Amino acid sequence: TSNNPTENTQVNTNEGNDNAAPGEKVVIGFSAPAADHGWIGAITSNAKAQAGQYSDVELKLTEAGADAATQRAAIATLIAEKPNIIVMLPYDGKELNAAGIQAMQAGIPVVNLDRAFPSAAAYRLQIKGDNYGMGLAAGAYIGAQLKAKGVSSPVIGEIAGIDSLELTQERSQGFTTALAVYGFKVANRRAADFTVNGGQQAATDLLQALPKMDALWNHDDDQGIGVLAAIDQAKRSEFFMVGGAGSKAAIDTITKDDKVLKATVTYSPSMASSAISLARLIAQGKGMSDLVELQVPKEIMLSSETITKENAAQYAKLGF
Amino acid sequence: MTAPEPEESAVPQGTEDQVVLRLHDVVKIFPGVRALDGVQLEVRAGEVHCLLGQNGAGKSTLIKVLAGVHHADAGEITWRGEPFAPGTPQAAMRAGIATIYQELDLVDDLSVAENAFLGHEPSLFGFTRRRVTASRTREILARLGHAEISPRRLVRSLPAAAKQVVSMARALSHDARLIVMDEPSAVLAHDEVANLFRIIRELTAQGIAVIYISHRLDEIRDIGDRVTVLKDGRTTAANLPARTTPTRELVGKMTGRSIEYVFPPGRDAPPEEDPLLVVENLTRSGEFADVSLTVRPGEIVGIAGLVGSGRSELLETIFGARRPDAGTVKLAGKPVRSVEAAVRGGMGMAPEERKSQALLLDEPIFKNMTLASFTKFAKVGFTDTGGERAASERTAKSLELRPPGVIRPVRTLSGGNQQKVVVGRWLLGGTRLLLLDEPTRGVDVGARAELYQVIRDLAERGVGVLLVSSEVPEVLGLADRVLVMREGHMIHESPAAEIDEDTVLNLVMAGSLLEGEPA
Amino acid sequence: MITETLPAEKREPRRLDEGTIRNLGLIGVLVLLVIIGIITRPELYSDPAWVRNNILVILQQASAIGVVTVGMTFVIIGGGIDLSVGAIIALAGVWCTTVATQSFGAAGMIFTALMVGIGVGLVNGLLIAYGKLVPFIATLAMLVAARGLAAQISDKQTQISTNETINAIATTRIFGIPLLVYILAAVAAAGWVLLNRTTFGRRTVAIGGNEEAARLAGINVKRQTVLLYVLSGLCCGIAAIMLTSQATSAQAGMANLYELDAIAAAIIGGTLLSGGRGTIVGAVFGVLVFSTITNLFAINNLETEVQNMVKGGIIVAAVLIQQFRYQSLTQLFKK
Amino acid sequence: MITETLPAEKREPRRLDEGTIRNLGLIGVLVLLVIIGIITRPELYSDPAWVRNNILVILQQASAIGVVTVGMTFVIIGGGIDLSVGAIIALAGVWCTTVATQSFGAAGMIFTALMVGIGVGLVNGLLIAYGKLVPFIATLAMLVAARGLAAQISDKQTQISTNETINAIATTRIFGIPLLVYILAAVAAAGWVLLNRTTFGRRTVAIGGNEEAARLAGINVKRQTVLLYVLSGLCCGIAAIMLTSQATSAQAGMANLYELDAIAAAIIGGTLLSGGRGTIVGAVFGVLVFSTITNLFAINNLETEVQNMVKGGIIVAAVLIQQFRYQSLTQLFKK
Ligand SMILES: Nc1ncnc2c1ncn2[C@@H]1O[C@H](COP(=O)(O)OP(=O)(O)OP(=O)(O)O)[C@@H](O)[C@H]1O
Ligand SMILES: Nc1ncnc2c1ncn2[C@@H]1O[C@H](COP(=O)(O)OP(=O)(O)OP(=O)(O)O)[C@@H](O)[C@H]1O
Ligand SMILES: [Mg+2]
Ligand SMILES: [Mg+2]
Repeated sequence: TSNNPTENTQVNTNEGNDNAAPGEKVVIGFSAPAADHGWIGAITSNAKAQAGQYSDVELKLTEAGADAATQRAAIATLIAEKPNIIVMLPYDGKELNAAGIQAMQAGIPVVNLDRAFPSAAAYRLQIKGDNYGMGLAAGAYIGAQLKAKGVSSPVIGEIAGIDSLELTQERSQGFTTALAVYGFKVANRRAADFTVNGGQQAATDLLQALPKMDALWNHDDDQGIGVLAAIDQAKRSEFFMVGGAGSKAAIDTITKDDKVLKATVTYSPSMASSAISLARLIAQGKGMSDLVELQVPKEIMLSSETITKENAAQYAKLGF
Repeated sequence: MTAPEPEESAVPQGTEDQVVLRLHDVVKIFPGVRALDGVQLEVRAGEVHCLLGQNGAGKSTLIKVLAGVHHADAGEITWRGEPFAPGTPQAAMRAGIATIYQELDLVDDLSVAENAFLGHEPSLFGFTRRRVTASRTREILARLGHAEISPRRLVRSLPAAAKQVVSMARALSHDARLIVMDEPSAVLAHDEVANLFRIIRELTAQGIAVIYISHRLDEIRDIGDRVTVLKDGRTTAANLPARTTPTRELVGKMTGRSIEYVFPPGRDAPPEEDPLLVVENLTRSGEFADVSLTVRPGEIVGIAGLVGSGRSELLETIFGARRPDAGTVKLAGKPVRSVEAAVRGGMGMAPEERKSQALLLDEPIFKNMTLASFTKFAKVGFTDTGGERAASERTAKSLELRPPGVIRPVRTLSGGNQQKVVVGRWLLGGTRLLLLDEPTRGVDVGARAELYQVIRDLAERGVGVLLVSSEVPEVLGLADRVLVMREGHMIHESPAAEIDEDTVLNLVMAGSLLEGEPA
Repeated sequence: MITETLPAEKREPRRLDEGTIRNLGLIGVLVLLVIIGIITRPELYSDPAWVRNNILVILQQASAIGVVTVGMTFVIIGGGIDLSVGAIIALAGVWCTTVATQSFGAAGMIFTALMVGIGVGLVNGLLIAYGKLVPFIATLAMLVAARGLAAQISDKQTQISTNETINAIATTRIFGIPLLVYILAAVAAAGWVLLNRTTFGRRTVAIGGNEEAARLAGINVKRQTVLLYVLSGLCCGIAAIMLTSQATSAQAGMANLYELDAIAAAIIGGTLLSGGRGTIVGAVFGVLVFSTITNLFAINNLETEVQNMVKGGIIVAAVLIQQFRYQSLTQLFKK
Repeated sequence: MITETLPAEKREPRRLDEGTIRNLGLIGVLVLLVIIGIITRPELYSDPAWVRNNILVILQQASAIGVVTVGMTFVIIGGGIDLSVGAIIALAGVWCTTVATQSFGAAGMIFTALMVGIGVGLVNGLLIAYGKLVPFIATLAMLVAARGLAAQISDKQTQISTNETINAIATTRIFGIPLLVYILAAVAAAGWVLLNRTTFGRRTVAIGGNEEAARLAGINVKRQTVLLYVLSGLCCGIAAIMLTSQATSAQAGMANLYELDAIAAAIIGGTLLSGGRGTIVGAVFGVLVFSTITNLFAINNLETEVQNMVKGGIIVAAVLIQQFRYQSLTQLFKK
């Protein structure tokens, strides 16, 4: 997150990559939910920036509006325009499954971004973040730190994103599972709404409910700005906090090490850049040059990495 | 029909220095209606100028043009020697014209004082000066003879009569040279009217002109100096002397015909039959107590009483719209506990406030007329609008609804014609017992005579009628039996033939029969 | 005299009532939107097959929200408001796609969705009519509670519908027209008849126009109020099936903010928010305007933020166009 | 005569007006919520420092939405509704945290936020008063457009406020009480004075209670309407600063659904949705009830879906309690 949009994108500049040579012209249809949130905003800007790197790619943005139904409409319109390939970050994988199938049946390959379609017939390539893995990573980090400190029955807080989203559920499940390994559990969990204000409000409530706390995981660095503000406002510092997604602001804070935020687990919007690159290859029938296979594989899952003060410099360029 | 012949008196003839307001050929057109179609009017300083006309003649429209609410489409208005065309109500008020409108124009959730000074509040840098406002309101109220109304009280909690006083207080709060009163007496009781007249006389003594609109000819004779008569938006007679012009002439100018009688001639007592409505010991605490009465088929029972004596509440309770604390209501032997049961049993009620209690103003006339009976026209839930219209048209014709036709929205009808629609609703429904609460309020002389005839005809056909009216002559002239209510108690009952107006008035006010009268 | 000043009704030029004029205005807005589409994307509009398909897409998108709007229109005409429609859809959708319900097959699922809709509507109606709660508050509370219950039932997971019959509703076409469009047409037609030709409709207008007058005319206002919310709930149940079929799944967050869309469409279609007046045809046109706007944005690849800015402007323009037509037409009739 | 039927006020037992009774009801609801808190988490409530802090937290959480609700209460009393409050906050928040604006320092940021609020409110008011748009539609269009513009300006990113003065607003305490709480108190007090002691307030009641009467009394209804929306916009501007300071950042999605919360709080506080009646004190109590509920859920670690179900129930219960108290009290006074 930054106030200057130009710093905000992660692109592969393709230096020294054979696949980068211009090929036949590719029209990529792109659809992602309306962005009022940094991460989704970064997804769209990354896609645009990556497409800008190729002289042979034309990106057709059809933003999906406020809900799954609107996105279905947008996809229907997009299909009618017959792009070579569609990259879609669905509102909800299950709800948009039918739309994926419809596109595939119309002969347009679909690259599913982030939120999986249940049916394999609905996509050609799936690039997923690992929500469950994110929870696992956060839980493992917190567990290890607390164990190292010798805290026996720690008070652990959790601030989730929008609770009705499945990805939120997956993150929380991963978190609980990883903590269970250490015999720890979550003392209080508040759901926010992926906005800074939501994060601030939820954190204020959580801090009030837990007068003493040892560790806190916040699912999303964007709402984390609000969470950190709430912690400052409550003048609390007896615990440490782990973030989620890996925003630029979060990485900066971790590097400076002047706040309770000590680590964040990644869920990078750079996947949109990768999706555009791979969509182009699929449309042109090319494979990934490091793989032996002639075509792009069917599924790619990003790993969720843990950024701490020690490795922050390395990840700085991936911050959004 | 031909246009009315120009009368010599239609030519304004006041001496110039006396005349403060002059209207010449004023025209106001609403979509589909020429509400004003060449009005002449001339008002002198210090006089009470009465406007007479049937419902829908254009009286209210005329005063709204004066008040800056409507803008005349043609014609000239001269106010104190200058051409006058107020663009807004505020402009008219600044020019010294204050208006008491026909419909109550108060804000329920403001206090009496705030209502009186609404729009020109005494204030300092935008802050209301509450003490000043209250004391000035108190002065005006005292002048109006109603010092008991607290300026701080919310208007919502006042009875209708007190609201009318507040409307008057608002008019007096302006430094007005002309006060226009549109049927101010319609919601006032007998003694209140006398009070109103006292105030009007005070005003005119100070040289303030008053335009006074009323359907009650006796009032006009009492207070008025000169009369201008409107018919269908035109002046048919101007500047008639209020006291001496014969009633026949006034009515003739208004209606274009002569009305031979006001009340239908007396009739024989209805046959003794088992009562249709039996009310026993009905009580609602704070409103009325221990009321028992009966109404037989074909009988008209009138209830006299002052405003605030609890008659409306009694009617609404009989109708099932309010739950009694004690007592029973039986219609043809069956208890009535809800409005639906009452309507199903053949009871109908024309409530006191037709606009808020009876009408769907934006719906066509016929849908208003069949509001209580459309289910009867319907077949398996599907409405029969054709049948409803035909039936409504017949009823409208029998009530002489003006303008004719049942498709226009009720909102565009004048007050008296709206009342006919409400009565018509129950004529359509095969009603056996009709409860009428102030049925002729705001209804013109001609229509009033028609309504009386309609009520009588209903009774002749065997319908029982329970009539509440603040006009004693109406009760006496129409009813077979008269009940008198005072402060929630039924204090007297006698056949109409055996009681006269003075006796009723005395009962109503003092609660006792005149000395020397047999009980 | 009267005959002179007032032309008798038969001789009066057949006057268009305000409702009709508003609808004409909305058709004008629709035409305008299509013209903008043609100007901005002539190459698409030059393909008749695409145009035909595009119309069907617009109609299909309007179908579920259209059904909800019909119910909402009744509630608003009756003097109420229903903020819980989106939540009812979510609850009905989630309930009818639980593993247990799906085991009863398509009929069981449809029955469940409709029953949930009717049931929640009934609770709304009872709270408002007998509990004397303001409709805004009662249905807002229901919004919150029903979404919560939907999340509870679905365990916050998206529930996939494996029922082929249900899923086929969205894909079936009859004479080339999607079944969903027929459903909207049927609901709208039924709504029109109900409002304009039945005692139920008359009572609705009566209680919304003047509740006290309706009560004193012997209409059971409370029962009618309850029925209106039940009707709205029923429409939500139908819409839940339609949306579930379109998404082949249901979820606690589905039909988000449908309440605002439905109310907006009803009002744009000429329904008075204060009750007593409104038309079904207008409401359906209102929905069509909204889905045509969305379609226009999609074919022009507008970014969401630009979309939103333009959409706000179009809504304002649409209402102004209606008003303009109305005034100019009444001007005409004055002469 | 009126004297006889109207008991003179002096002799009347000092009657509590409906507003006061409602407020008593809301205090009852608040007490009830606290009692539930004490019962469920006695160990927390046994620590006086925690209790004191908890009260401040509840007040602080209520502060921004409370300010918005004061403006909303005026609009509703005046017969309107403002659905765009959340969007105005987002636009004002985003605008005042752009790099360019931040370069003017805290004063520049506050000025910008207030000006954006006033400006958008002005557009709302003009559309409604002079464009004759229904308030629901006009402000809904503004909601959509302003959020779109906010997304455009912020490029959909969260904008961090680097201004220490602004950020300090949320952390400053005076005599141990957060500055934010003082701001709410000041706005509420100013609102109370404005509503009850100025011509502006009295005219607001007049145009909402009986627009025709207000017009006939010479009040400039259109100008008053415009001013009401400007006032609401101004409150949103203030709230934008408060929220930006609390979150040390602003983003296009901030203050999501504040419109519903503010309207609900106003109505629960006794404001008539149809206009003409309402109290500032009640509205603030309404906000406090909502933030106390949230607090109660947090200290009991309720899951979101259970929270929502319970919240719906509590809203209904709160309104029923008010009604119960009102009826029983009037019963009492009847005797
Ligand atoms: N706003 C309006 N729109 C259309 N027609 C109107 C409107 N106001 C009044 N009219 C019509 O203008 C004519 C005059 O009405 P007005 O109210 O002035 O009558 P009135 O003399 O005051 O009658 P009443 O004694 O019943 O009060 C009537 O035919 C009425 O239907
Ligand atoms: N809004 C009100 N608030 C308090 N008391 C009221 C209110 N309206 C009426 N009352 C009281 O109720 C009683 C009956 O009043 P109401 O004016 O309805 O009697 P009424 O006999 O029907 O008069 P009317 O001649 O107007 O028909 C009186 O004691 C009056 O003071
Ligand atoms: Mg009149
Ligand atoms: Mg009465």
